[in-house]
Amino acid sequence: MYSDKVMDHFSNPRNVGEIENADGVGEVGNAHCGDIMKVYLKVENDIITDVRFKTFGCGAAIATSSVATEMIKGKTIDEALKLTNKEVVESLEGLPPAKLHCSVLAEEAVKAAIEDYKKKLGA
Amino acid sequence: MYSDKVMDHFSNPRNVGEIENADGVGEVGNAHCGDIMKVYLKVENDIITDVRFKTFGCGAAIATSSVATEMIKGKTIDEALKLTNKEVVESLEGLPPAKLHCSVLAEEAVKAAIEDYKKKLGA
Amino acid sequence: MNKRVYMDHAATTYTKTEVLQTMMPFYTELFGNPSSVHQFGREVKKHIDTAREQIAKALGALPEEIYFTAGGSEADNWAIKGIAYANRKKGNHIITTKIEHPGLLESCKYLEKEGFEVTYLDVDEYGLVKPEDVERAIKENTILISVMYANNEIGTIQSIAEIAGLAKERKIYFHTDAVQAVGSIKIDVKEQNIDLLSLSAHKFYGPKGVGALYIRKGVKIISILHGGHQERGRRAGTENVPGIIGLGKAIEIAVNTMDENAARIKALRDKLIQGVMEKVPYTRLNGHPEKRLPGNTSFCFEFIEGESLLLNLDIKGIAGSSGSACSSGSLDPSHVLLAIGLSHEIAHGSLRLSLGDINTQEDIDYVLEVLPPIVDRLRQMSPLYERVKGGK
Amino acid sequence: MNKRVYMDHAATTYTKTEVLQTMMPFYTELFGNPSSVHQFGREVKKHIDTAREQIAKALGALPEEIYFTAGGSEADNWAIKGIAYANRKKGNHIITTKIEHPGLLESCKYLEKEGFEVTYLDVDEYGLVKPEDVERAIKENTILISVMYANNEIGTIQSIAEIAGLAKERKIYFHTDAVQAVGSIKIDVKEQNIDLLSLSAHKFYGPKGVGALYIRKGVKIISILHGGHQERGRRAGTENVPGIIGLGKAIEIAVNTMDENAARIKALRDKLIQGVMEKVPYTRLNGHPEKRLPGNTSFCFEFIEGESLLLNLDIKGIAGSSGSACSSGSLDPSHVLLAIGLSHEIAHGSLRLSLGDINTQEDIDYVLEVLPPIVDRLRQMSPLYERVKGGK
Ligand SMILES: Cc1ncc(COP(=O)(O)O)c(C=O)c1O
Ligand SMILES: Cc1ncc(COP(=O)(O)O)c(C=O)c1O
Repeated sequence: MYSDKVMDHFSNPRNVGEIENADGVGEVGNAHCGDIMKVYLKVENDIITDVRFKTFGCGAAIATSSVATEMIKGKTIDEALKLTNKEVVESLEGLPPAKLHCSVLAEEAVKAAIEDYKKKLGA
Repeated sequence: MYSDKVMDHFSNPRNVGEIENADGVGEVGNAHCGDIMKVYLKVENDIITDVRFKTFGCGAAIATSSVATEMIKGKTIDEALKLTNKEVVESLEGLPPAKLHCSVLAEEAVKAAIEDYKKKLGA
Repeated sequence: MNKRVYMDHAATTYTKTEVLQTMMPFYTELFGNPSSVHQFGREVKKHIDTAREQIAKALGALPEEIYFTAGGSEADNWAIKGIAYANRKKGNHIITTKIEHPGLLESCKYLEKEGFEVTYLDVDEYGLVKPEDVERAIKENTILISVMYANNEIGTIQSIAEIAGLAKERKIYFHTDAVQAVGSIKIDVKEQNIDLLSLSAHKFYGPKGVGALYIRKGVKIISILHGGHQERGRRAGTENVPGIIGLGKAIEIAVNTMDENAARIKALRDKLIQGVMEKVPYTRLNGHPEKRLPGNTSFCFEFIEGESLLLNLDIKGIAGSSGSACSSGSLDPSHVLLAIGLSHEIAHGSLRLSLGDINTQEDIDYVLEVLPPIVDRLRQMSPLYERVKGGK
Repeated sequence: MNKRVYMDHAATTYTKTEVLQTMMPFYTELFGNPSSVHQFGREVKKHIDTAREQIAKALGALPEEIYFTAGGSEADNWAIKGIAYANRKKGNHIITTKIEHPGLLESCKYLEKEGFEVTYLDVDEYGLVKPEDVERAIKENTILISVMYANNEIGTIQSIAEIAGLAKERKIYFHTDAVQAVGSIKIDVKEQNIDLLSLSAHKFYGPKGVGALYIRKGVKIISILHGGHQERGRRAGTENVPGIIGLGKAIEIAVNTMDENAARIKALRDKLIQGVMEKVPYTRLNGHPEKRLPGNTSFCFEFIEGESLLLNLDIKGIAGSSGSACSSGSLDPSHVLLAIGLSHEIAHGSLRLSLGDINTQEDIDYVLEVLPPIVDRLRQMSPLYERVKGGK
């Protein structure tokens, strides 16, 4: 069902956890649908120096969270904003069609966290 | 499907053939339905001294013809008229439900031959 | 790690060696078509008749009341649609429950599109249908009541005799999907006034792809697979001979060994339930505490999602299920768990471990060792759990 | 007398050892439910996919166009009813032939009761459907044309590509019951413009109780077995895993060895036909002299009845059939023989000997030795023969 890459990220998810006093936090999805992703960012000089996530969801939800956080770590905010769900799927070597929405969720979670960061910055 | 008794009468049918100058001949059934039975009688002093049959039909048709002729041989005309399809079935140790009509045909063939004999006698 | 623990017997079972052995000759030597006149066919026909007798005996039915199908789903489809179309002059109302198997529910939904009216009864928090509710739902035009014998997800066993009795009093046909019950618990269709009953071989150590529908003599039903004269003109298609032979043998073995097996499996089940409830907080047991299938355990673990739990268990060699295997293609949480009143959120965190003949005490110990840390790890990852901890 | 000669391969075949061997692991080790998330299920799923590919390859189809069923009859029922109900807004007229298998004819008769209109085309004396007749029968509201690929009783092979082409031009769906053809003669659904095709494993040395329906991508069809998500939501029921694996292997073997097998069996067939026609007077060969299945012989022996002939052959160990095995429960002579213009009387005297892999030259010699005296003996007993002799 899942590729080896998905199973690797699922079994050993990278960047699990919270960041205290995060610079940005984004949460998408809802428990009703069975998927919630929450992403925490630490940003220094416009660069994402640390990122953590917490996810309630299926194997694909956990794997996409893991790989998405890995993909934006060390990137600038602008680079991170360019992350697409397609790239997430590609870097996982594919997802079953029924699970593609998880990659969308991961993209949205990252964007929500960045927006939160920007909002806080503007405030 | 068929009892051993049916198979015995089917494989070694008794009284197959014709009687030249028979005292009575009866034919029932038709080729359209797949069964024709023809019975020939030789009658002396009201007793059936010889009986033969020819049958076009399935295994049960042949077996009922065979056993019915056997059952009336040596009987008086009145005794033979009492032959029922039920007795034919019983002496064959049963017939499949779909084949019961063959025993009726056998009874009818015997009766038709006797009627023919009576008609000739009256004429 | 080579340990493999199969706890998904409600999804399917392996075929017992004894069963397989009785099937083998029918592939290669006794391969005739049972409808054929010749010896190759006749010798096979006899064995089909024997299988029919074995099933009849197991259910307290007559052999001529047993019709072979391709499995439980076909039996359910046939029962529902066959009764509906045959009796539509009498009425167009069907009563069933919200917790039926998809094979039954989807047949009902199809009939709704075709102009039939279906009442889907609620169940209580344990998954029990209340006989009073059945009674209240009955109308002038009710032609069929269908209530499953035991649920495939939560294992709850219904008061079948009582409900069937209500149907009988009002001359309404009563069908039960007994796919999960046959072979595990005692059934007597005559005593219990059951008119139609579905079963499937692969749930009791017989082969997949073969089942049966019991149709009481005199019940008015039409065919749904038209064609040749097989099954006395009621179900067309060359018989799945090896499958039918296997079904007969499997049901015979299941019934003969039912008491001892049920007792043994029940003890393991209770041990598993007790262990899980003790070791894992924020957990609920789904289904009825007593009126449940000997092999069924079903839990909801709050704050986590079932599939990721399954996959983690699978990595450790433990095979379970989250809701019916058949509905795993869907993203919605199980309709059964929602029907017993769980929220979507809780229902997503369900795990069914269904025990069978091959499970041992060690299997239980292994699950009790492996499961709690997995649940804990997933909870540590869950934003929902964080909130609860925060709230504490 | 222990000699046994099986010449009823059109009724069913034995399962080849190679096929059976590929099936065996799926009863006991690889027994998981292919819908399950865990490893026990996933490893089985892969093999189901392989079987789907094997079938697709044999037919020139795509794997996702293959749907497993419980056999040929279910496939026929599904094709006819599924297309009819899915397209009734477009029209309610179906065209088929008088010589179809009961699985197809009875589905059509059922639909007639449900308000559909069906044209049953005549065939010529060889059993051939004339493409012009198909063309003439097409109406505004025609939604489906179904013509069997090769007839099970008389072996006649239709001009499928031509008829399918007519359907395609008019955007009408084309189905073919290829149960007797698959594995014996070359089929390419894309080249031949076939939209739906039925097949059944037990006609080509696979197991009984499993078949498939090919449904071209984009064809509008509803399900007839509702329930779980199996077969991409189109055919409910836990998969008959061993059966499906066996079907895949059997079709692969059949296609790989088709040319040599067909040549060998055809030679035996022609020898048998020639011998019977020479040795038995008042005999006619049914079906087309050239456009016929490699293994099919079908005769009518005047003045005698088929069942008594079958039984006599059976006593000598020869297994044949009189009309389709499925219709042997009926007392009417075969609808196919009537459709090619035979009288009831002649049709009652039919014999089909269908050859297969296990038949040898000696089998043919044995039949040619045993059959003529049996026919003669039955004729001597027949009041019909007497008349002919009298008239001579
Ligand atoms: C032409 C044809 N169609 C359909 C069928 C039905 O196949 P099955 O018996 O596998 O249902 C058969 C064989 O019985 C057949 O010969
Ligand atoms: C309660 C119930 N009914 C029906 C079915 C369907 O049986 P099958 O998969 O044999 O079609 C199942 C199992 O899948 C079941 O658990």
